[in-house]
Amino acid sequence: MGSQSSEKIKKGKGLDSKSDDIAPEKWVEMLERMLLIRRFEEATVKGYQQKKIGGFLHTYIGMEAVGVGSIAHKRPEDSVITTYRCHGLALAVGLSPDAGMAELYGKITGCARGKGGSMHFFSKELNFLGGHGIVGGQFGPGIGAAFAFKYKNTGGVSFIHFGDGATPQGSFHECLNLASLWSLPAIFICEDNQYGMGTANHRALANTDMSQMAISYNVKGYRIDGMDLFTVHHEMAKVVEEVRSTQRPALVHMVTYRYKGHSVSDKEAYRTKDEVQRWMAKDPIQTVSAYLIEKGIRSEAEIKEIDKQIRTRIQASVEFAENSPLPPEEELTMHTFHDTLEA
Amino acid sequence: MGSQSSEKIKKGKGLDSKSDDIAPEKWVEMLERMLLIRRFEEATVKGYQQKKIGGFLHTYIGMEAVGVGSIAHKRPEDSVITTYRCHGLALAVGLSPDAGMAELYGKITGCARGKGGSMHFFSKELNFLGGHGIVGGQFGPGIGAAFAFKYKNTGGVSFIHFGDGATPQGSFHECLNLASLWSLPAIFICEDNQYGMGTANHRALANTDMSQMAISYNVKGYRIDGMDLFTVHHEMAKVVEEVRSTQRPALVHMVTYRYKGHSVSDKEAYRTKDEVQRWMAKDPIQTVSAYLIEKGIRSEAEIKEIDKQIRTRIQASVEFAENSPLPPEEELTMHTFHDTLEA
Amino acid sequence: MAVMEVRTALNEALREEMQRDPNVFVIGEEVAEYDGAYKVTKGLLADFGPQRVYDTPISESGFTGLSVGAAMLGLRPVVEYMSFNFSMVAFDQIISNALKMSYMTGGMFNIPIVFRGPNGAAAQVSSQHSHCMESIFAHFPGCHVIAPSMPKDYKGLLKSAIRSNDPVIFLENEMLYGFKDEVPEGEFLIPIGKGEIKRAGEHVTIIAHARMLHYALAAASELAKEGIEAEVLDPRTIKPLDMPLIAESIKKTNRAIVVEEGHYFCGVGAQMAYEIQSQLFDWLDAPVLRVAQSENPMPYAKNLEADTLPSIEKIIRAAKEVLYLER
Amino acid sequence: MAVMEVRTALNEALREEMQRDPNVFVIGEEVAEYDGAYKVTKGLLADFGPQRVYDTPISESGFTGLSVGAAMLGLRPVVEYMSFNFSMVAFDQIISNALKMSYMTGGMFNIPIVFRGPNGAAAQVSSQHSHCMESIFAHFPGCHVIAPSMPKDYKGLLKSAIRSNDPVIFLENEMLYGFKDEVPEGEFLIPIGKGEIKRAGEHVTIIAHARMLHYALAAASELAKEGIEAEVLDPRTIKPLDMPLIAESIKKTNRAIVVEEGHYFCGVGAQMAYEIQSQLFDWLDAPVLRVAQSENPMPYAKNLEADTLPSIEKIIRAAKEVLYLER
Ligand SMILES: Cc1ncc(C[n+]2csc(CCOP(=O)(O)OP(=O)(O)O)c2C)c(N)n1
Ligand SMILES: Cc1ncc(C[n+]2csc(CCOP(=O)(O)OP(=O)(O)O)c2C)c(N)n1
Ligand SMILES: [Mg+2]
Ligand SMILES: [Mg+2]
Repeated sequence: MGSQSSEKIKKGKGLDSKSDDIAPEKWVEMLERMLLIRRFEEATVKGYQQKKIGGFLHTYIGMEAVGVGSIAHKRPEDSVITTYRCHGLALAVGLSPDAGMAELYGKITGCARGKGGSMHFFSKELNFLGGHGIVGGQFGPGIGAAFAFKYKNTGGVSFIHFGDGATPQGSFHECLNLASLWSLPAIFICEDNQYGMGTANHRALANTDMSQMAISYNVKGYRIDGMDLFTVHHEMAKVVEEVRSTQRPALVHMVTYRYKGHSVSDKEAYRTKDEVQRWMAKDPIQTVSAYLIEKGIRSEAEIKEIDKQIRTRIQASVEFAENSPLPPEEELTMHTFHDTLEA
Repeated sequence: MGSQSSEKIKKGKGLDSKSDDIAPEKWVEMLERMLLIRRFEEATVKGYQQKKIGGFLHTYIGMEAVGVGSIAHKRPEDSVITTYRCHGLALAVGLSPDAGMAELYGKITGCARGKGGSMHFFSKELNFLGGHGIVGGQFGPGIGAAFAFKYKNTGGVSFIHFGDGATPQGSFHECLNLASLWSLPAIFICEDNQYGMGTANHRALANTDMSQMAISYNVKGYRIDGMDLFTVHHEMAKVVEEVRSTQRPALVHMVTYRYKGHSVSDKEAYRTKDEVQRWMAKDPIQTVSAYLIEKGIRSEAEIKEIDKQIRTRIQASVEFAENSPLPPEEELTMHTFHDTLEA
Repeated sequence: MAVMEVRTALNEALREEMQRDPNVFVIGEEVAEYDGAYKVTKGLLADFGPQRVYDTPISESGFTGLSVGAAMLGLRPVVEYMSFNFSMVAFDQIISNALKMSYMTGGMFNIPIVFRGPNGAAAQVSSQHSHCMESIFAHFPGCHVIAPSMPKDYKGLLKSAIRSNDPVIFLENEMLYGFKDEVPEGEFLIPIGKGEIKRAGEHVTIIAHARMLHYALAAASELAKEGIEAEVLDPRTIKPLDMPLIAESIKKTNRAIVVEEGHYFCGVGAQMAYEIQSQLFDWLDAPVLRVAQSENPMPYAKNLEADTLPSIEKIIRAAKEVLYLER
Repeated sequence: MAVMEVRTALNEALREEMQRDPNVFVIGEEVAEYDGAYKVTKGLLADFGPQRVYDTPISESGFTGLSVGAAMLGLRPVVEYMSFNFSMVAFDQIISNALKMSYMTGGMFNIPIVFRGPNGAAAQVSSQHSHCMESIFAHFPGCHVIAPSMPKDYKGLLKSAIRSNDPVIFLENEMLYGFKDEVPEGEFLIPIGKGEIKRAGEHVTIIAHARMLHYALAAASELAKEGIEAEVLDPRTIKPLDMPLIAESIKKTNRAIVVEEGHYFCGVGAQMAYEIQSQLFDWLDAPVLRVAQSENPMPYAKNLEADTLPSIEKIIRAAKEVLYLER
């Protein structure tokens, strides 16, 4: 049986080259979505510092282009699943910041009625399948969604996001093999932010080019510059289309970075400020803003106004969360089961 | 980080071509070892049918060249670990047929005092680390042995045998990555006998060329005709030497076949008699016998005599097993722990 | 009433439920082309086709996780583990995903999966292949645990399990697959959480499930010869436990022993005994006694295996001890 | 006596044992360069070097299995799980390999591994990150299970665990890592399997371990204000259980409650209660009562999390109930 070799890394070719295959208003929309995520996450850090948010908190700051550029191709019948670092994707998919923030505040109005918390955002309506806390735990449910789409012939595609740290977890390999063996419409999207907690990925992976792992399972592997919204959007358009039409899974290695610590308590001794700065220089929000201004699609003032409105929106969601009630006592054992057995 | 592509399958090039790099008496020794395994396994099937052996019984018949040709390069400081299909390798390593047969008969003289049974042969003396019943369960202990060799700087190499059916198990991938990441002297030897129980490997693996999985972990992958003792011996000489000297793990895909059912109760509806016949035509015992006769190393009569002596040896081991006592009652809870806690 | 083997009763249950609901599918190792390692899924591939019956690679964690996702999207997987020993490599998927999904999503998603397969010791399959998993799964909120003894119970409970909208751990027993008994004709369900008195008696209650129920019945027959009338109670469902039935029996007998095939420490017998002593303290004339495995992994040797497991004799001895007839 | 945090006591134990025996090494996620997710392994890399302290990829099954093999060849791994929730992906390696190896090889190989890490709920980490694993591991023969409460116990027991030639499940508690108390200077060991009376009393025995021991002490202080003298017994080792100490206490108090942080069904409290009622039936003036989690996965919301867990109030209520002061 043959195998396809992985394609070369898709580097940002400069926004000018082919970016006009995206309609100007789509650019604005994606910028707004990235800003929404950024401002939401900034608010969660604040809420955490104020001890209004508990547990672990992992932000998506710096990785917005990966989520927004990929999810731009999600259709309503498609599903998305990811790790505990789930706020960004949930918002990219369309979760209301109110439901997200209220979840973080542990309120009954949260997207999981306050039971899930930061690591477990869910939305059935949006086919957002969570928010999973065990590294590698979401691969199975992710291919299960693809299995269900195929079973019911819905045409859906399953977006499975995961961290670089999850590739040495066995479940990744079991599931990629299963997806290929059974031709399930699933896209495995590695959000390689260079570290799993404090472990640089070359200290965890014998081969840090994850896209090459596609060969073991006879699927196509791609490597994409995840800091460049244009590239992500452009390449993922092709990948999603191909997975949808061929019903063959694909593996996508997104090269990206998280600006903040792994979680809020992380002291970040494993990397230099300088390194962080170098990556922040590629910030997708900055780049896209500059592009829109340069192209005359929006003025600097207009973008400031967008940002201001988004900040207001997030502030409203914080207030919504603050003012929402706690889950009532009867919620305690409720939902342990769906059915009530006759006594 | 680069990766080495897997090498082409090493097909039997005909025994004549380079087989003279093996001393004639080494040929005889390996034939004897293969015959010992074959006759031992035939006796176990008989014992099972007579209900003297219980549990599950998985024979190594047909796969002798893989075990004997590989283990020929094992030094005393090296270790070997494998699956429940462990009798052949245990004998290849040098376990006495008495201790093996007595184990199968559930006697105190068995190599695990009758506690392990068919799936759990062990020998500390020979660094034979078992005999493991959970598919994929031996990878971890296998790399752990390599880890210990490196830790103690003993120069040992860990031979990790496993079935084709174990490659879609996550532990295989976790352990190959770890072994490569930490440069552990371990050889992953896939005994690809075409099936995992009733599942042909193309129904379990999206890519049936296991040697290609080496790429994901930046190690060398080899594919070897496991029915051809010469090729196995010749190629494994190089692999073992390279792993020992470089302290880098390797992945070896041995193409072989089991003549009998998965276990004694298997009805084998998943394959044709014809297919079995085609593989049996490559029988390593037949081929090597013919070669020795052709080369004048041994006459047909001499080989018959060797076989007769081996049959006698195995018969003696059956009698030894039959006549050995059952484990005494005080064995029941003994060995649950090594230490006795003060009461 | 037809007389049939446990495996046939299970096969009928699977067929009826697959017929009834196109979202029910079967997945596991060797369940399709091989007809199942123990032939429980015999003929399903032939009759329902490859869209409903899936042979998997040896990737328990992978296909368990897959089933969780499929269930989240409305399918109803019946997952076969070739044996429940192998559920251990999928343990995290069962515990952290299947059993938590409903709760941690605030009831947004639910997981109608049946995890089934042989549980407990077969014959001489040694330490790694002989686990009884009931107490392990029952420990975690979020699943029902069923372990029947008789063909009719297997059938009626498997049907209920498949219709349940929550995860069900359905434990079969390899040694019982060939056991034959009467099964009602036509459609019937046995509710989850309901035990059954398998033999009435007034001197002592013997609580036992799965293979041990058969041992308990044999012990009761022996005890009867000595004039001791044991009541044999089959909880059938381990969790939730049918405490009303247990209470009713013990209020009559005032003595109980709890038998299980598995390990002793934190076994299901510990929970049952606790429930009994805390709820029925004033009704008990003697402490509840347990029969379980000796404290060692399962050995291969036939004699040691037998010594490890509960036996009819051990049950008889415990019954007499609780009656203060022997000590 | 020095006053130190639990994490420092653990760190000292690791250092002393690594110094004592070159075959002891530490392995796990973030244990080396990051100094441990909870800083238990702080400075070990710096002081012992990369030959003794190993950062792993997120491959719990892989590095657990590796440790089993290393142990078979004479090394003495101390395996850190960043939390015991993640031991579930390595479950099969622990149960089928580590706990079975000595027995199924007829004692030829033994497995001197300590599996350690935080166990139980932290603060609001929700359903997948809050498991108490004591009853799960204790169920299977072949390991000791330790869950200390005080810095000195952590230190003395971790040292004993590392010297044990058998697998030890060593359960720490994230909420206690910062708890400070006196620890004897210099070398000392606390034997596995020995409990300790942490507060003497005569009216009721409260058995509690780990974080719950602290709750039990607080409850006992409250009860004392009402004239109820509770004896607080810390088993320290869950398996083997110190039944002689428990018996001694109950023969004095005639009443017992068992508190555990984890789930209720087949929890360690079930086993303890069973042992008590079967061995001390005639000494008990009331049924043994248990305090454990409510029957649901752990929720994130602070109020629901608190309702799920045992509390000082719940312990007080149970103590009074067992004294028939409240019902
Ligand atoms: C099985 C398991 N092991 C360990 C952890 C603890 N943990 C949480 S996140 C994390 C690092 C994951 O890194 P990566 O996959 O790269 O994702 P990132 O956080 O960088 O997005 C670890 C070790 C876990 N949640 N699950
Ligand atoms: C985790 C696990 N799942 C399932 C089984 C049951 N089982 C035993 S052998 C086997 C087939 C293994 O095939 P392969 O790895 O190719 O080895 P072979 O028997 O062909 O040598 C299966 C499914 C098991 N022992 N462990
Ligand atoms: Mg990462
Ligand atoms: Mg095979």
